[in-house]
Amino acid sequence: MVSLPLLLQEAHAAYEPILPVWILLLPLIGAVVNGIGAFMWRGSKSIPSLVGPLAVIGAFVVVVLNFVAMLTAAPHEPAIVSLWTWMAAGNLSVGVDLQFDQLSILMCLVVTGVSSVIHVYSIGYMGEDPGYSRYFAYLNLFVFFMLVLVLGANFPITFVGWEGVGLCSYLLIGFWYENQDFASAGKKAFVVNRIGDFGFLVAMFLIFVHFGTLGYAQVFAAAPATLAYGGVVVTAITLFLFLGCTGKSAQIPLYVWLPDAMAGPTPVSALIHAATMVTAGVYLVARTSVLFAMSPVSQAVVAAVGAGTALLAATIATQQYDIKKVLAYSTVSQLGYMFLAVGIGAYTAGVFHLMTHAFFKALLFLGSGAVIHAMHHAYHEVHSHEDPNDMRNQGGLRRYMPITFTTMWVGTLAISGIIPLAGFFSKDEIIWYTGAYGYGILWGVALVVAMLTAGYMTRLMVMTFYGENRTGEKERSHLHEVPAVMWIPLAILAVLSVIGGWVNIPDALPVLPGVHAFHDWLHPIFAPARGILESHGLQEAHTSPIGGGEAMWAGISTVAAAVVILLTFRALIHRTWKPAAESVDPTGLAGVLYNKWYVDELYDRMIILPLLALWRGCWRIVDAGLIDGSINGLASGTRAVGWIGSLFQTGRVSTYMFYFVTGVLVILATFLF
Amino acid sequence: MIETAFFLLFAVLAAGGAIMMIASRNPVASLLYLVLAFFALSGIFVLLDAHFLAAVQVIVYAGAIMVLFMFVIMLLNLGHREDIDMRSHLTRLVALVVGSGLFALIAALVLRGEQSSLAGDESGVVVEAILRSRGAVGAIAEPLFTSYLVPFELTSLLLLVAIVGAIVLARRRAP
Amino acid sequence: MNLDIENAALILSAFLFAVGTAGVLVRRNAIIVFMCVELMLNAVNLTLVVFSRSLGLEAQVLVFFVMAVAAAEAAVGLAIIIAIFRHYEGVDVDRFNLLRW
Amino acid sequence: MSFFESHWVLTVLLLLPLAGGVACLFAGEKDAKHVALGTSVVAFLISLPLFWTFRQDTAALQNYVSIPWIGQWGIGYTVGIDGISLLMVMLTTFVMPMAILGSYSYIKRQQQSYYAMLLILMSAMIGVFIALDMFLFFLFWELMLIPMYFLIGVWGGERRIYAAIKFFLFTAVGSLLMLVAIVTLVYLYFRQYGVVTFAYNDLVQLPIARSLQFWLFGAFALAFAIKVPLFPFHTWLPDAHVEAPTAGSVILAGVLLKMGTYGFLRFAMPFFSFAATSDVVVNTIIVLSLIGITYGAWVAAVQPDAKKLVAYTSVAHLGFVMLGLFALTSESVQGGILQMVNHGISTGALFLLIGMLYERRHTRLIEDFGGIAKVMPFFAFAFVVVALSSIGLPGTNGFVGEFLILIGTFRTHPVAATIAATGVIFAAAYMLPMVQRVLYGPVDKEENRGLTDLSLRERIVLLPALVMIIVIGVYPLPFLARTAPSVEALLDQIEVRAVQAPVVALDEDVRFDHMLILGETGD
Repeated sequence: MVSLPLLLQEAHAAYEPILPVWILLLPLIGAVVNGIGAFMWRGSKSIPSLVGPLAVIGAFVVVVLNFVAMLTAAPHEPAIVSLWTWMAAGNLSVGVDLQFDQLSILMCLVVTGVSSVIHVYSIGYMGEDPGYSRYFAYLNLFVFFMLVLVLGANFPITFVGWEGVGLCSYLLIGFWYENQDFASAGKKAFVVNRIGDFGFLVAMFLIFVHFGTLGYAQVFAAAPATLAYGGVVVTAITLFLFLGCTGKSAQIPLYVWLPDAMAGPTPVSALIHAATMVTAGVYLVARTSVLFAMSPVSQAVVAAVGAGTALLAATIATQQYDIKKVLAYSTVSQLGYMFLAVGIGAYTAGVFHLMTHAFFKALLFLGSGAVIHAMHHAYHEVHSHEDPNDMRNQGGLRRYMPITFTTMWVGTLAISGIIPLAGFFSKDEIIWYTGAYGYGILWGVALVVAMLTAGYMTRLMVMTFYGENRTGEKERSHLHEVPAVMWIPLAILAVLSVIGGWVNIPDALPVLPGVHAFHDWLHPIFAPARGILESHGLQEAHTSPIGGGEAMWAGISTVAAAVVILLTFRALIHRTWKPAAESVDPTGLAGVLYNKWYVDELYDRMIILPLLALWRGCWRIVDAGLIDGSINGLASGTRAVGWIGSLFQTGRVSTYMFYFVTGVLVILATFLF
Repeated sequence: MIETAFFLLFAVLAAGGAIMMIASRNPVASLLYLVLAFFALSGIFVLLDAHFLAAVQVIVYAGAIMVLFMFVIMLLNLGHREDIDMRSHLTRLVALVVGSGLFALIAALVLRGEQSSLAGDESGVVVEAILRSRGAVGAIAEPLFTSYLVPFELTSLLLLVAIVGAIVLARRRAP
Repeated sequence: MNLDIENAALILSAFLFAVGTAGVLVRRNAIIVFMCVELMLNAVNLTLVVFSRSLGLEAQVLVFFVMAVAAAEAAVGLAIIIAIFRHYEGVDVDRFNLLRW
Repeated sequence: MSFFESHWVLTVLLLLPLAGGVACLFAGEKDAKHVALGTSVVAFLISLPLFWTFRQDTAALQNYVSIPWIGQWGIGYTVGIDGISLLMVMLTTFVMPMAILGSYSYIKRQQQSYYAMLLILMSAMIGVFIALDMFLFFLFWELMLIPMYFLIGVWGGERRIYAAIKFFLFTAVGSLLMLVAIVTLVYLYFRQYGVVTFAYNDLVQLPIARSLQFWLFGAFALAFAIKVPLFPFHTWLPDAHVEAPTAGSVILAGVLLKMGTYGFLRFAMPFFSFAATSDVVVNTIIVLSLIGITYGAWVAAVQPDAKKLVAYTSVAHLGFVMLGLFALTSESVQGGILQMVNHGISTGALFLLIGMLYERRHTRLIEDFGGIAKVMPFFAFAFVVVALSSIGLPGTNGFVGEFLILIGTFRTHPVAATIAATGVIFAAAYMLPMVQRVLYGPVDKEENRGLTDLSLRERIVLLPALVMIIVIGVYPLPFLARTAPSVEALLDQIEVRAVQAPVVALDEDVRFDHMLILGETGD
């Protein structure tokens, strides 16, 4: 083994990826071992508990090594590791190439870091599940594909990861496949994602046709010269790419799968449907920032869709009762923020929010997982079939689960943007740049969403942890704090949610020292795109659309968030909820929001049912009727002619003799005349 | 002239026998009319210088084959009048039309062919010469045993097969 | 029109053939039908004999063969009639419709 | 020249299954299957070294031999392979052992003739792929019909007679016209050069008047389009698949359908390059392929019968292949060839899996299952992997083929490629609901509770397919490298011949041209 100092020393000269293959190989090995384990030693818990988390932690360690090496070397060019040629035909040559640069290593850090924590958490959460080994196989496989996604040095390799994580998402959402609804949710996620993947595919085709290559480095280098700024081609490419992103990252119009995806185990929701996979779309836009920067139309679309999704999802989140649904819509909403950021050209801000969001949303989900775990345990003990996810059944849990309670508050404050937690810095940066780059309406939307976020998160906290406990008399005695293997990850993520934002502190803020580490780190990645944007008139205003500087608005938004939290808290703290079984569904505006603006129903009526009818029609009418009908008609026509002919076949010799003689007569007549 | 007279006699006998054969409702009578027709035909053969064939006609056809028919009729006890044997009037009419049509067409062909006839004035001359030099039997034996030897031998095989076939077909199977 | 014996014989043969055909059509008795076929064969024989006078004696050889085949056919045919008679208790050709599937 | 570089390897591959088939007839009822399995495995082992002895640097025909057979008609035993036929032959030898081993417990009556039929079929299929004489090719093409007819008609399901006759009539109708076209080709060659020959290498040099090309191409295309099957000639396929025994379906999907696409590539396109590259033909076939892709997927999505569903997916997949071939770019054609292999493996495996279910439950209706993953975990694992391959998930073989086809097609027909790409959505929309309804959910049928997981034999049957799904998905280069020279040469040849095709017939015998309804026009 090469010792760490030696590695670092070497890295000083020029950055060389350290054990790059192992980053991918370790989770893959973990997946294979656990997968075999799922068949071979089904009862054993120890092997998966060991192999699953260790594989990811090992990958995390290697990533950290690489990060450190890159930190010391500060390369300007991405390091590409070519493993083998994947596809080669005609002009196309796609290699299995991995790209190590500031962006991908950052993503790797987030992915492996959060994954490690969640793997450990899963040991506790999934401990009682019969599919324990299978669970870790899927989870490891997910980490593998996610790393492929972020490390891919060309579009197809990224696409492998892109669809691979979709597969794992599908498998994990439907992990408890015996529940038909859960399996359906997985299927829905996959199919909706496929619509996005279609966009990704077409974008790749367009890129290949115009660039003759699919490698990131080559495409981005050639893009400004090859494509016209604002032209149809680059707009088409980016819009198709963005279609892919809306699928993977749950944006309008393809966000509908994500809330349903909460059917999966909660650590999965934390890892895949909050921290990592769903941010892949943001990553992709950031990765292809050069292309997006060349198309103002696409940028506007991305920003508008992002802001719109943020608002829509936030409104829905205010009226959900399922704790995970609230968090799911919150995730959709926060992803909207990120797209808003990368749409307006504030790529660093988008990636920054991606990272901090990974911390606090993973924390929130794991916290909700702890709640559900406790609730489930309590219900299980008394054989009740109440829904442990429903917040109307919870309440007052702070007495039973103090650690969870505390860490959840950290997450809530972080996502609400309370200074100095992580969410404050990242979200505030997005809001500020939206205004500063002149997107007045979107800026307003972003501010409103920030308020809504603070509101629904406080509602979640109040309903879950405050007030009377609504679990039930017998159940209450079984409520208790989760084991250490679960709360330690919570604590780690809570710490990260606090300090995660400190890598990037704006100069404008008073008191706090300005830190640009994050900006500087990603600068080589986004410099080309920023260059294009700035050469086409992107300017940062020093005041918001309605006046006031960065510091002032940062102050206003954090104070406003705090005020919303306090007001919501005061409004709800004395309110009483009936348990879910006794409640009626809300009506009016609240009912519309509770029913998610009826978007699912709309899709069902407008798209799915007509399509199914069309398909059935194709089968019954076109296939069985028209095509087979005409062919069978031909056959029965032949048969009918044969039947008519058979009437002449009496089987009597004299009849045949008659025909025969008649024939002879005719022949003779032709001789004669 | 006498030949024409004989021809007319035989022709009338043959035609009459044929008509009576299909008109008679008694199979035995039919058969006897047919034999009569065959005898008349044999006479016409003689008139046409086919002496050997005339003999064979009498011996094989009128003699052997017709007796075979008679045997079968008697064996199956069919020697009595059967009314259903004859078909309906409509069928008879159709048969009449078809038969006369056939006759008319063939006759018309014959008569038309007569104008450009292959049978010129010298017809019969060659045959008569051969008959004179080789005799009635020799005239037909010569080609039969030279050019047509193989078909001739095959005929014997055919007859053998027919014998075996007849035995197999007509044999009463053990129940 | 000058009707010499040869042409007259040809017309007679046509007549016999037509009568044989008509007989097959009108009669139901298999044996009589069979006899009609024999008659038709003989009509053909007559034609061949007529032609042998101008075309050579090979035609008479052919007649000889026809007779041989007729003998064989009569043997087999009558055997079949016997077999059918046993099966159907009759020789009515309308009742033999084995050809119809 | 070693065995693997001479024609003997092909000849042995051709004759060995025939011999095995005869041996099966004389083997005992119990032993026939072992004989058949042994024969097919030996054939596979013989074909395996070919993959490496095959020279990748040339487009020339390898293992070529031409021995006169019926000399005065110019018919010879002419066989040889290039990269395309190499993959097809190997696909055949790969699929057959799986099909045979998969029949071990499925077929319970008349085993000798069943396995004999399978092996004769194998010979015929190999013959089709290696024949380079039009007579020989047609002989094998028709020969293959007979065992397949019996496989469906004797060992099939309830409506087996209907399906067998439908299959037979469809295929026979097409091939008759092809025979006419072959004879016309030979006649044209004779008129041009005064030599009667059926040899592929000669006929492919023949200049054919442009307007006549359309007629002859049409005759060939009909035969192949029915076999592929291209929309709207596909309706025999679902019936044949549903009624055929498992091995029949596996072979039908795995190999037989490829004969259509192979025929286009090997015969119809080089012979009649002008017609094959003309806008009207290319657009027609591309439109039909697109209909096949989308329509096949749509109809598949609403099928209640699992086997029928998979049959319709074949229509969609083969639509992709046809799209790739007629986009006429090297990427798309190579992708098409690879997709032929992929489809053979993954759809073959799907049929095997459904057959295994059928053996246990004697039903193929999707609604009769549910929760199978609980009782048959290994089955579920294999089923999911194969289904993912079928819907073209990256990392499996299906993706590589589809990606190459689409990206190549996009270069020449961007709109068509975009429409075809929607196939990836529909693929998920038909496959995943089936996976869900069969594997997932509670075990709510009492009959399903006692199902046993796959036996060792069944796992062995599936294993090669599972391995190849991943191997081709991750490292398809060896396969692409072997087809690359052949495809490049073929595309060049098509291009050159399309340009050189004479506007009118070269000689003055216009009577014949009149007969073929082209006359003095021709542009």
